[in-house]
Amino acid sequence: MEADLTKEIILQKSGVNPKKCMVCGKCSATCPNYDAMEYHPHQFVQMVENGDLEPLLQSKSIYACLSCFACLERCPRQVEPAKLIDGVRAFVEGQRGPHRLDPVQVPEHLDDDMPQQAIVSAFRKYKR
Amino acid sequence: MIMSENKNWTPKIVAFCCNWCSYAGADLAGNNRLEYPGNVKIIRIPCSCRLNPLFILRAFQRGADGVILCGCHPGDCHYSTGNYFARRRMTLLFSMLDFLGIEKGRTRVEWCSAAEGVRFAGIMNDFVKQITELGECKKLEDVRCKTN
Amino acid sequence: MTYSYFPGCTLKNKAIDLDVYARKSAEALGFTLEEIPEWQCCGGEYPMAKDEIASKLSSVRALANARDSGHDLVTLCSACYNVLKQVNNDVATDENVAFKVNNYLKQDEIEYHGEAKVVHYLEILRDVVGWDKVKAAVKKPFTGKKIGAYYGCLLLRPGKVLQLDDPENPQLIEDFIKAIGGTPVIYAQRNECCGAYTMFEDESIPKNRTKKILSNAEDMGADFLVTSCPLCRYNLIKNKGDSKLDVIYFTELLAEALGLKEEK
Amino acid sequence: MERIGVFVCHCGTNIAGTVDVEKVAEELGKVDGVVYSTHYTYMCSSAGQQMIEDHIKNDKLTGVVLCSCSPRMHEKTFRSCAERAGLNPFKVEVANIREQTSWVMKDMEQATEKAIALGKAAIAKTILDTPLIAGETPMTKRALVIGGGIAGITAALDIADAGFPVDIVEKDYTVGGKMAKLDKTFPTLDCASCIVTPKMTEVSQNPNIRILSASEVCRVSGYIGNFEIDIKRHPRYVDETKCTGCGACIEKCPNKKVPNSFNLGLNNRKAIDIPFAQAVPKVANIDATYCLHMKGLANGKDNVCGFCEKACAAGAIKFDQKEEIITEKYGAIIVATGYNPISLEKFDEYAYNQSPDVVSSLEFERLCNASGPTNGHLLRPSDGKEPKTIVFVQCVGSRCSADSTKGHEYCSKICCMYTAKHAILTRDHYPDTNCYVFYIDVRTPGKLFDEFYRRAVEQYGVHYIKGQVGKVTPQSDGTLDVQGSDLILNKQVHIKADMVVLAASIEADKSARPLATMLTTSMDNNDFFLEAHAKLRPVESPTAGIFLAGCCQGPKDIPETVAQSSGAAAKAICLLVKDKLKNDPCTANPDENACNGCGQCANVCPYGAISYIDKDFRGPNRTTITRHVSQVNSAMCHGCGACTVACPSGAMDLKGFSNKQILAEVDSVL
Repeated sequence: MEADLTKEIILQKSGVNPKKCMVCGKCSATCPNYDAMEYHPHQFVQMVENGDLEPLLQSKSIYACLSCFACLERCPRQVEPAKLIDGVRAFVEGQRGPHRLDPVQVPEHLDDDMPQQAIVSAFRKYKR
Repeated sequence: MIMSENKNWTPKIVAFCCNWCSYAGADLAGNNRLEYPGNVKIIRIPCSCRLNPLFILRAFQRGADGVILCGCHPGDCHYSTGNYFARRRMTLLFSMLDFLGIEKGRTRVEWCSAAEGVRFAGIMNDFVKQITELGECKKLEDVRCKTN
Repeated sequence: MTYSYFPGCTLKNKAIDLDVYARKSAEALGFTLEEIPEWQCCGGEYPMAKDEIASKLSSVRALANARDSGHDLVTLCSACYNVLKQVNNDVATDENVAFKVNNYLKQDEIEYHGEAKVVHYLEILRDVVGWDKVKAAVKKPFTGKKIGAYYGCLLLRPGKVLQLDDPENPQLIEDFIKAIGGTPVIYAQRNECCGAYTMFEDESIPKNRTKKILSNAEDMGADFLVTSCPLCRYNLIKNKGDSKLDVIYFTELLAEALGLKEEK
Repeated sequence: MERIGVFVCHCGTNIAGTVDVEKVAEELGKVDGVVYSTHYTYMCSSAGQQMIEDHIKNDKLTGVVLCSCSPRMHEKTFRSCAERAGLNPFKVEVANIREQTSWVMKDMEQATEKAIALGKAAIAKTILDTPLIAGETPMTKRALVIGGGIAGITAALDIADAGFPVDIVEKDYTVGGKMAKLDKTFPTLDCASCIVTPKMTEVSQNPNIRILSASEVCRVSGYIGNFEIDIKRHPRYVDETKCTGCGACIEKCPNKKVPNSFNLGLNNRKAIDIPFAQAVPKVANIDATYCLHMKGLANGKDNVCGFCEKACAAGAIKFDQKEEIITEKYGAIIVATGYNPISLEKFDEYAYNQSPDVVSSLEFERLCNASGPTNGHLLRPSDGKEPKTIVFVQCVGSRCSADSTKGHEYCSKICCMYTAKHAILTRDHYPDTNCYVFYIDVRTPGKLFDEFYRRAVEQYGVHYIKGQVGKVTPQSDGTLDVQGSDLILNKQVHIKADMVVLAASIEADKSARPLATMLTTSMDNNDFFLEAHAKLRPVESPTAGIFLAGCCQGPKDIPETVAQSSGAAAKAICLLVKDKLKNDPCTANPDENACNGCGQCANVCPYGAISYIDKDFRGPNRTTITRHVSQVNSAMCHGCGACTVACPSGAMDLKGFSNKQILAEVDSVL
């Protein structure tokens, strides 16, 4: 798919306007899971804006976002990077053939105390 | 395009210019010897917000083919906010005129600063061309207004 | 005072304590939780993408249900609160979402435009019952106990939509702790995420996050933590390592303070 | 019957080269009302002017029309010429047949036709011209300065130097404002106190200046030249005229636990105190909420404490002092209400509410200041130890998007520089203290500003990190875990800091908006006072007679504030030297009989020149009807005409540009 179209879809999905970013780095400063990411929140914003999407689509960083809304809350320009990362993830899941999390894999993760909430949300994140 | 039957017809145009920016811009166009047609008759008003919509209606009743209002650029109004009032009033008036059958192209609001002589002449040339293409405007012409 | 009640998937099962003690305490404090019929799971996580409509429907159905009952919709679980309130806001403010959602709902002959109000149980304690009344009802205060509030991420953010409390300097659970006689311990990581959503992706992430949160709370002198999120509680306990901190549902503490715990 | 004279100018060949001036004069001579029409080479020459004067007298002209160059060029010339001949100057109109006719055309026929049309329009307008007389208003030769910071002080001194009395209204107990709280000033690092306190003393000693401290403006009426202001004087429970500032009362006061607002609450003061050693006026004040005697009085006991009263040899303590309102008249007002740092309550990711070691820059300023709570030793508020690592965070609450609920959209302008200053001072006094500065951009436009910032980096080894701080986590050992981003190294960094200093955004003082409402002057969305023109009238407000100085108009540093204050003072002096104010007579003029008091005109007036009165009119059968009608204060009206169009009943008109006149012009050009 053309990079321009991919960018357009991701922007539409996320509702984010990366042009609002003033590159202050607050999102990456605030991210509690920064070290687990290959590409960091501020890079997502800039890379999507530049159409440099391929590395993001390939990266596991899209699954490292905790959806904790900290960057979204603290961004002084209301760019809402979390929504953009989720937009990229949703795009990747939409393009993927099989589910990222196969239901047969689930039992190996389970234990007696795990709340249903964990499984439900995992399916939501890793489904098509 | 409606071409006038009268071969000698030239459009009649009234330009309302605010004293501080666009009237001075018109003077600058003259200082720089920039040409625009003589059809444009300029009336000086203190501020674009002084332009009562009635003046425009009167111009059309008197047989004007086009009316243009020039004011200071937004934010540069000598009286701070006058051009904003003018913009809002003209938006309403022009849509009413459109409803009456006076084409949108016959009315215009332009911002022109005292330093923009070139822009002023350009606007006027363009507007005269546009009105010439639109042809004569008889819709609101009222003989009663012409005889007094 | 009666409220529509959305328990959510976990409260009927793994987090039964959160549910049972909430109902008991509610009765003691003079309000009733009326479980809405045929509720479905909220989905556990708010779907952020603009084009995810179907995954918002279960929430919308619950909201429409609450609207029809004429009561505000109460939740206990942070995730349910977050999802329901954000979805409600979407339907109320985003015409596109509202249009598409109502397209789906046509089959069930429901129309919904965000009329319901979503409240958290703690909000009722604060705004309707009032801390003074809670305090007066306490029989076994947690005097001398240093309790850390763990808000996590879902209860407070996004602040613009949830508007429960100041997302950076919340007072809600601290006031609750004071009301039941304890001493709140403020620690900075109380509103940082525990990372539980990523437990299927990489177990080290929630582990690291838990360590950071618990060590900060312990460092600032907390005896135990209180939370309203089953997922946070599960994660913090599972990954607590050698930390001594226990994590307890706020409703359990409330019931205990009100002297209702034994009656379970 | 009007008798109009038409004078067509050749302007050498400038006009005559393209316009058939003879024909213009001939055609215009035929117009109804014109009794004389002629043309001449140079109308503006003394011969030309003499010709006009003679004809006004000999032909008994009631109006004069010039067909010449732009009215912007010579309208004044011809109007004074008419005045000399005894004709009202506002009975002169100019048709622009040079700049807007001969110079923009080549075709003589068309140019002549246009010149005739413009001439006819000018004649039509002149016939409808009413003689206007510029009104005069007397000038109250006294200025009011609202705010006693460096802006107010500078303006007051300049006006007083010109010989006019000035009152400074200051809501605090001392003048000096924010500058008196600062330690050093950038980029020269001279001590703020050393330069501002002599100014404060000068103010107190200048016979033309009266300081009204602990006071606020509470009502404004009147207009340029004649403002009438009510000033509320808050009680300080000490007689200003008797107190010598000796401090004996402070020594005796037993209540030491009163938050010291001068030190931003970083330490405590006594219930009776003088803000600081160089305070002006150096008069004690009692904090009534903490004073034991006053608390006793509130509970019906009059024998509690009272040590200060006994200690005061001057008998200045006045526990029964009451709030008092005084009314004064002024000719000009200078607004200098200044700024405040934004409240940091909402930015608790920096843990400002959680740790005393997270401070605002202004608090840091007090911690460095020799008259501050630590006597100038940089010590942590929590444990009084010297900090070894300090993290500075820029842009806290500045540069937020418009839809942000916490901060302001603008750049606060001074933070980059004062942070560099703080870091330099820290590194200079405590070389083994590390300084980190998190920045988005370093903005240092200004004389010697960028050099100063580079000195911080190169000479003092301050670590500048391009990025922001996302979370500050206080630890039990008293350190602060600062989590931030380093965008250049693409890393998330954790710094174990002893102190965090937040560069809090500047915002307009809370008193500014109610004051602007009272003054009927404009404000922008950020509550900064709006200047009359962003480029050409930067020290004036759009409301006549009100001038702006310092941060009330927008964030600025000390030199800019002082420059603007002197500018505002000069503008005020220009006004005060006049005995009478001559008004432009082209002002709005309501027809009371047609006015229905709807209020539309006042809504659009940018100058607050329109008010309403209830006036008695004669009704049918000898009855009296009281009606609410609009009134224009011609001293305040600038003659824009916005109200004339807003008026639904057509009652409002503009002198010199009346509805009838413009309609007549429209009729004539077509």
